Amino acid sequence: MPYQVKIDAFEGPLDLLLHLINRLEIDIYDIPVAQITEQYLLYIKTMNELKLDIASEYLVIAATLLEIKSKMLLPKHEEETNENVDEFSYEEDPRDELVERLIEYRKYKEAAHDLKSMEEERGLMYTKPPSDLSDYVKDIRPEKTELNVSLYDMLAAFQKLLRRKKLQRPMATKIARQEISIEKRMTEILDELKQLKGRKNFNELFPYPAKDHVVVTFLAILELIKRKEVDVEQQENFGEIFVEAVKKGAKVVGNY
Amino acid sequence: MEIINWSSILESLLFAAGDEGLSLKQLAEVLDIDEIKANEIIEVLKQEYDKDENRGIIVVQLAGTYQLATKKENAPYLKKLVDSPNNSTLSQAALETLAIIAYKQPITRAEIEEIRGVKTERPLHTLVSKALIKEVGRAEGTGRAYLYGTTKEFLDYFGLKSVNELPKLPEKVEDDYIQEEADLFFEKFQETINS
Amino acid sequence: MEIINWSSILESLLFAAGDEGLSLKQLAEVLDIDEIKANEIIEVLKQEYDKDENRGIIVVQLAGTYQLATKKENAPYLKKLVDSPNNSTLSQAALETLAIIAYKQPITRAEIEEIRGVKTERPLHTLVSKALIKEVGRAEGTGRAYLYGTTKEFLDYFGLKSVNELPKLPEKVEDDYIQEEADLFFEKFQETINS
Repeated sequence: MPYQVKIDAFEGPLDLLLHLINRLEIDIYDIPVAQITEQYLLYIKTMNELKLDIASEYLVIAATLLEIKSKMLLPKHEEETNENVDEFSYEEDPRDELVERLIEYRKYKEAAHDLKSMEEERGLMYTKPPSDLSDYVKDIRPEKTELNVSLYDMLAAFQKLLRRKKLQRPMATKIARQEISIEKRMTEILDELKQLKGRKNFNELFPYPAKDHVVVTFLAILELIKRKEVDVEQQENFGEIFVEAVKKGAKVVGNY
Repeated sequence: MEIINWSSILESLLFAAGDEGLSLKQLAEVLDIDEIKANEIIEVLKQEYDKDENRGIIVVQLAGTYQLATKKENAPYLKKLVDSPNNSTLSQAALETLAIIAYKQPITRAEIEEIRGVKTERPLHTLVSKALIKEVGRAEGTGRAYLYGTTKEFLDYFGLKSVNELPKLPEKVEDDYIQEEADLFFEKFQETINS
Repeated sequence: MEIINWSSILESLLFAAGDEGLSLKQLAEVLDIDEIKANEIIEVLKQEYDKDENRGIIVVQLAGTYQLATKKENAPYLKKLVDSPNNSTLSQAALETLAIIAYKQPITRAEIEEIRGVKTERPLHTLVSKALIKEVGRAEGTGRAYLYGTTKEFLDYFGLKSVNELPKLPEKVEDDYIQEEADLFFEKFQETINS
């Protein structure tokens, strides 16, 4: 399955715009459209180059920006030509609608921020499951009464259960997670390959199934390829991939 | 005459009820007293807990019920009891969506997407399945889209008594509201394309 | 110097552990002390409970674990609590059980108890008597335990055409996995382009 990297840094085009506005320290009520548009398009282009999925909404806003930009560039003849047209041709700023949307969106982004801290605070309190009180029950079969619960009550009960369950598990195994750096992994791989004095099956370079280890290993290999420290060969499509340390004496140092 | 020790009884009841909690009404019924008296008893227990620092539990009011919960200060120890520290918190997308619903309920998906500027199907699914929101009806007009609102679980999850307790929606947000992570992210992008 | 309030911490831990309780070993580990010291702390908490008649809970030692339990004297009130449940709603235990059955049917009682971590006989009774679930067969293997599933009444009651219409659970594991992986990948990616 191809890697689909989703960009989490922005929650959509409005979020990105807000970010640009903050970054450029621009007044939200007086956005320099040309500048913002340029930055925005640059961002999209970068996403494109990194072959990241660009949601269509980003393109919609890009088009909107371009439209606003062109409107603002247009000379305002009307004012001169029909001077007798009164108030309502008091030019509407083409940016108004966008600014309104940005401000509205920003409110909720801030509110989401508040929710996040409330979530954290609440997470510091632990509750307990209801006690088993069956010993106290007289054995009367509950009769079939009208119930007063909804599907959501059921879901909510289930969620509580899921949250709670975490605490119940015995704390038998607690493996300290080790951070492995790409650099370190590169050295490891290179040493391994050099000792071998031959080529190694690509798959064998992934001894641990832990996903961070896999990712780091993969990136380490890419980096080694980039630095021309290892050779990679594959005989045919979908064939086995072999990795080998480059034999040349001088190590290619330096970036890129 | 026998003296009834309300604090002790209340503590027993709240303990047994666990995270199901007990409403004032239920408490009054079980204790066979009126709600005003029940409320007094709860206040007394709260105070006892507060003034005795050897207690590790507190009384909280969540989603219309009273429950016992552990003191926040002791969270580090409780965390150690949990095998994986991954308490799956909500994603940014889910939080934004939830914020919009919380403040504008009842609201349709289209209206939420209008505000966020992006598709919001996935966060909505997550929120429904986590029982934080629910369908509360159908919008008028063509399509009769579902309307979403928050649930009791939402209140519990965020430690609220009721939706009225939500912080006021910021009318004016500080302009220098900085998103540091995003900033960092952007730098990287620029470096990449410039390199 | 910071003073560690052992009683408070211990109470928090025992409280959150609920009916599962905690062994001396677990407690010592979490508190990062030896078992002798852990034992002392437990004794102190016990004494505090004993001398304060406003407490409604006690420390009990059961099957090798320490747990909190309600005071015996308050049993009559717990009985009232059990008897009084507004008969129109299901207890949380019943709802949890129902959710597990709805999403994992057919399922045996042992499997449900495995998920819930507590005995589930009573909730099952309640649900059967309310016709929300029924026995739908027998499991393979020794014991041939009963398998439970939801009924037509269950669907009617919740307004569903079929169980497929149940809200999707967050494909938690999978989703988190993909998300985490993506995050991780991206993080490393940034490091790389930055180096």
